[in-house]
Amino acid sequence: MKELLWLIPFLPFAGAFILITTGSRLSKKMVPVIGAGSVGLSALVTLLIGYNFISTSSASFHFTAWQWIDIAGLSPAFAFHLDPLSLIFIFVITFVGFLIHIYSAEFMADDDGYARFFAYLNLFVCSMLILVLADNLVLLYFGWEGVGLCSYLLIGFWYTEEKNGYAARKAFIVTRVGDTAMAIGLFMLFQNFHTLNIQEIAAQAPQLWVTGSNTALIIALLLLGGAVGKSAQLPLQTWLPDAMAGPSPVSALIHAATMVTAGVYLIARTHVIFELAPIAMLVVGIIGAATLVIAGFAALTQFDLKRVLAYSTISQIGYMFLALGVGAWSAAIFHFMIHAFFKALLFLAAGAVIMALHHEHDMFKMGGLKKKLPVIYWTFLIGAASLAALPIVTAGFYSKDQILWLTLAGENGNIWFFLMALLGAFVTSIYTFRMLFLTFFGKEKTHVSHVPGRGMNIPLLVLAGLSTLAGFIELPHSFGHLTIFSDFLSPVLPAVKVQEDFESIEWMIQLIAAGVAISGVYVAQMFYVIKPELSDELKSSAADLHKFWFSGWGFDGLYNFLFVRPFVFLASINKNDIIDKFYDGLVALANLFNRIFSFTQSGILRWYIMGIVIGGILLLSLGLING
Amino acid sequence: MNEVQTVSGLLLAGILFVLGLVGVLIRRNIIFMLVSVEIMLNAAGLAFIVAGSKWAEPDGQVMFIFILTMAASEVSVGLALILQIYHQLKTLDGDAANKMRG
Amino acid sequence: MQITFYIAGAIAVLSTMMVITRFNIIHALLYLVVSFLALATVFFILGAPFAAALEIIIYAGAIVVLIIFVIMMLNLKAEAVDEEKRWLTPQVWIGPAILSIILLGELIYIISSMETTGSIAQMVDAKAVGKSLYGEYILGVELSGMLLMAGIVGAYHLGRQKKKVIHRFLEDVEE
Amino acid sequence: MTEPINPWLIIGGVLAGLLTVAPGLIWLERRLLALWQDRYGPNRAGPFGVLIVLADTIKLFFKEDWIPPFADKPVFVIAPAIVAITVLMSFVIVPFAPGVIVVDLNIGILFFLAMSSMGAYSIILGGWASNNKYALLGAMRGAAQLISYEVFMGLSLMGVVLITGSFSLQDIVMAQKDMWYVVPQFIGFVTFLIAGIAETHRLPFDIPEAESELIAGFHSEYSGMKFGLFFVGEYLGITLISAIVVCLFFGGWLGPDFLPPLLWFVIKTFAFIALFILLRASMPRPRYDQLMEFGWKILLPLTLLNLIVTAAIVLVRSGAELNFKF
Repeated sequence: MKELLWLIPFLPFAGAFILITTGSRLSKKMVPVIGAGSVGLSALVTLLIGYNFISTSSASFHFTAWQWIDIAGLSPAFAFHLDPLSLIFIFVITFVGFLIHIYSAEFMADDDGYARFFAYLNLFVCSMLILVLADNLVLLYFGWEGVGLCSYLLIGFWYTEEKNGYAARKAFIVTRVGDTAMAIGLFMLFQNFHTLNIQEIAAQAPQLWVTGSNTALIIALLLLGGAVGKSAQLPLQTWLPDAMAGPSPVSALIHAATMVTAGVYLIARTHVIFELAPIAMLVVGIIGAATLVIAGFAALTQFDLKRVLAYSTISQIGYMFLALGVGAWSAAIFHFMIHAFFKALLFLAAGAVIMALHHEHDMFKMGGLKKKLPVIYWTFLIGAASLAALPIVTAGFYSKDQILWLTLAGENGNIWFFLMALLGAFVTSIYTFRMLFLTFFGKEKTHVSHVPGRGMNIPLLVLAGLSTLAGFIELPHSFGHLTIFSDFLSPVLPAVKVQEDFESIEWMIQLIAAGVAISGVYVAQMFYVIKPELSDELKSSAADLHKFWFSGWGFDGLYNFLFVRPFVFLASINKNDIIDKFYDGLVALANLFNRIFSFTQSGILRWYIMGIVIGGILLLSLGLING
Repeated sequence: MNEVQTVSGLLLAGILFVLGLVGVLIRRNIIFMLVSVEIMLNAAGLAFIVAGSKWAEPDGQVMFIFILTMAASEVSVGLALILQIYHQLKTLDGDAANKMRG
Repeated sequence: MQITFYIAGAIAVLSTMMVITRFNIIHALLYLVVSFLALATVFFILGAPFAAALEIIIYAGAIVVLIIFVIMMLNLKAEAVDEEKRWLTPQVWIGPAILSIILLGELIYIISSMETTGSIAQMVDAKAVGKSLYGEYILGVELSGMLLMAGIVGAYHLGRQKKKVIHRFLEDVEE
Repeated sequence: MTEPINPWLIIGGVLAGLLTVAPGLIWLERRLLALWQDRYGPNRAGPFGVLIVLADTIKLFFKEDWIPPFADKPVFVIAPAIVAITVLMSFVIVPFAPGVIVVDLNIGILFFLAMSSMGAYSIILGGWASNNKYALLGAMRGAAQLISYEVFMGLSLMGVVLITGSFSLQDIVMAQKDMWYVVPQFIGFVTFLIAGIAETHRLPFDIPEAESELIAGFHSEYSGMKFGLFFVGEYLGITLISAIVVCLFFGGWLGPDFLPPLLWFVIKTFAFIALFILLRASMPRPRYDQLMEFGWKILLPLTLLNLIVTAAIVLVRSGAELNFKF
């Protein structure tokens, strides 16, 4: 069965290839068949392989396609490695990706770049699959950059508008900062291990370094830089809200299944190194905690539906980082999976809403859509509940609760992390339901022009189901202690050690979390349903704070001041390119010679003969003088 | 009775060659240039004949015959070119045929 | 015999000088014929009668006639002579002439400083030339044949004039 | 062989003989033409009208020696001289009888060819110098015709040269003791005769001067003694070609002993002169392109074939081993 492993990334690639080469000639019906079909087939292959993998209870599948590079000891193969961690990732990528593809078939139907869109999507999925299946870090980096390229292409998909191109460039450049750090980290890894094979590194690292070694710390921090860039964490989070310029399915794909989770994957994949550098772990935790709170407050003030979701993504990834930081590896991955389901659901539903309202993004111009778009309302509600982690019925509750619990009870956990996470959960609950109330309740402000069809509803319903049910595979102690997920991951990711004296108070923490979530919903209802004037008052009384949060804590302004302006200034100084002057001189010199020599090419035969004669005389004279 | 010095023959060839060269250099008329080239070729042939005579070998004359055939074909092609040039440029000025100047 | 050689040589040089200085091209060609005849005499004296005969038959008889034929085809008028006069001004010929004189001086110096003590030996008749041609130089003969063939084909192709209109009723016919 | 005769004597004799023969031919031609065309011809002055030649000559001498003002004078004057000079020079190599030859050149035939190619200049230059469009047309035709026919004129002779192994006419005549070359070299003879007629631009190949089209062609502008020189040159040319044909193909002076060799030679030559005149009397003039086509497409391949076959036969008969060294 493992011989089929290569098919998983290859099928989306083949789809992309067909669409790129023949896309303009294909009929409108064939494009989604190829685009979604290739990913669907890939998902099917994933199911087969996954079933085979589990039923044979193998440790890992390995497949080498070909030797890629072989130079000076660096010999990465184009090889795929399947273990429980990557299995979960490819499962999420292919299935959520497939649902998003189906959704896109209807969503993008009127767009001119229909085939182009599916080609990019396929390539995106392919790159992400290569990333998670790579058996060495070089191939992983290849997929990593492929993901970056595709995100650039897709964010700037509607390239005729300048601000979309700007957003795409911003995403590309900001993530490039992280990628550079990661590349340096990879060089250092190679220098230390003389290999970039992940399994070999994982096996050798504990022998090479003692815990707390400086090299490990530096490498871990550099890798973290890459992860931070890709996953839009502090301080490189600024690109993600702008990335909403792309079509909604793209946002769904970026936020849920691919791209931003790549950072989580990278840290989980290289957890061996992080475990050897406790400081790095702490940094990961701090970054996660800070990000989740900051992004949460920023989300509170947004009025663009998709921007709220974008900040919520940053915030949720912050939870994952926090979990990684405290060593709760499987909790992070669990939250990743659940988050993929409900965030894809939310984005797709938001896309449907926006489409229904003539590409209206402003939540304050929406309202009263409960009746008009019932399917979307109910699915959005399920997604929102899951995001807000309403207790018991939602999957989000189980995953987030696990993180909350482990930030306190895990051996690396502390009370500050717990409090931050709790604050984040409260804010999450508020902005989530603020979004829901503003969009679906109240008076109808914009006329609904387009009711989504079956192609968009089915993915929504499937994702809604997953957002509810997927949580029950991992239940906390107080709910029957089901550990299917973490057991599955345990061969790859070590289980977290829980401090003994916290075991007894787990139910208390769950209660607090549930209370926080519900009180958040109540606050949202208070401000936006019962007394809407209250929110305006609050807004005017704390206008500066609102503005600060609205701009995402002023990070864009800060970076603009710190990096962009000086760089533009330098560029404007060097407009005439000082270094080029030397080469301009060379060009001028060549031009001069050209003019001189072309002057001799006068076309007048007698001059040529004259040249021959003079040459002859010179030769003869030389011969006479020397002879 | 044959007491002609080889040097005299070679000098004659040299003088004729230079005269042909002068002709090529100073005349603008392409027919004159062609004629002057013929003079130069002829002078070269003379040098061969002189050398052949010095050693009493036929090789000099053989070379002369080769030069002759070359001159004949050169003249035929050259005249055809002259006809075309005159046809297209309406002049025999060799300098006018510099249309491909860079 | 020696005096004949010098006379013929002098005629050749003089008539060649006349060739390159004439304004009327037919006159120049007549001098050229004289120069060739004088050279043929030189060849004869040098003991190469076969070459002498070929010089007259091919150079004087065929090549020059061909050139005159082409000149007659071009049908040059009296203006051509005036044009030549305009073209051949001192500032045009003085430079090349000086250069050539330098070259000539060098040639003369080189030739006269050579150790060429011998004088002309005996006559080499046509039979010897023919044996040499079709013996050791057979390859050269074949190459010459090819060269002549190429010359014929090239001259035919280049010299052909494309007729634009054959007849006013046949203007549409493309040649 | 007897004592060698003084070369100056021979030169004088040949010159005198030829200069007598040329005007005589004028009379002869007229008489013969008249005979074949069934009319009287010149028959008033002297016996059989012989003195008409004298009358003609006196008339030419006394005509105004006029040079057209638009003509290129030096060339105009030189042109008629060339034809007379080249033809007379060609007689240098003709053996009239054993020992009666001006110079026995070892490249005899080549010399004849060289001179005949020089003769082309008289037509070309005369036509060009006249500065007259008919004259120019005649000159161009003449140039093309002479160059073309010169090629196979030379080639047609080479068969004879091959068999004899010498360029010298004397050797060639001596080699015909047993058999005249007209038998083994019949094709050579025919092509040479045709080429010879063309070279002397006699009817039917008088394209350069075609009276009916070009008004006497290259010599339209000539009068007086200059025209006379062309005229004489033409008859000398006829004589020369006849003499060469006799030498090359009909045994030259060789003949039965009852007549002296010189007489044999003269008789044979006059027979060919008569043939020339007969051709003039009987043949129409071809068109210019027909003439060129006939030359290049029929005569040239024929002479080449003749040359190759002759060479092959000579090679086989000489018994040389056929291993070529390259």
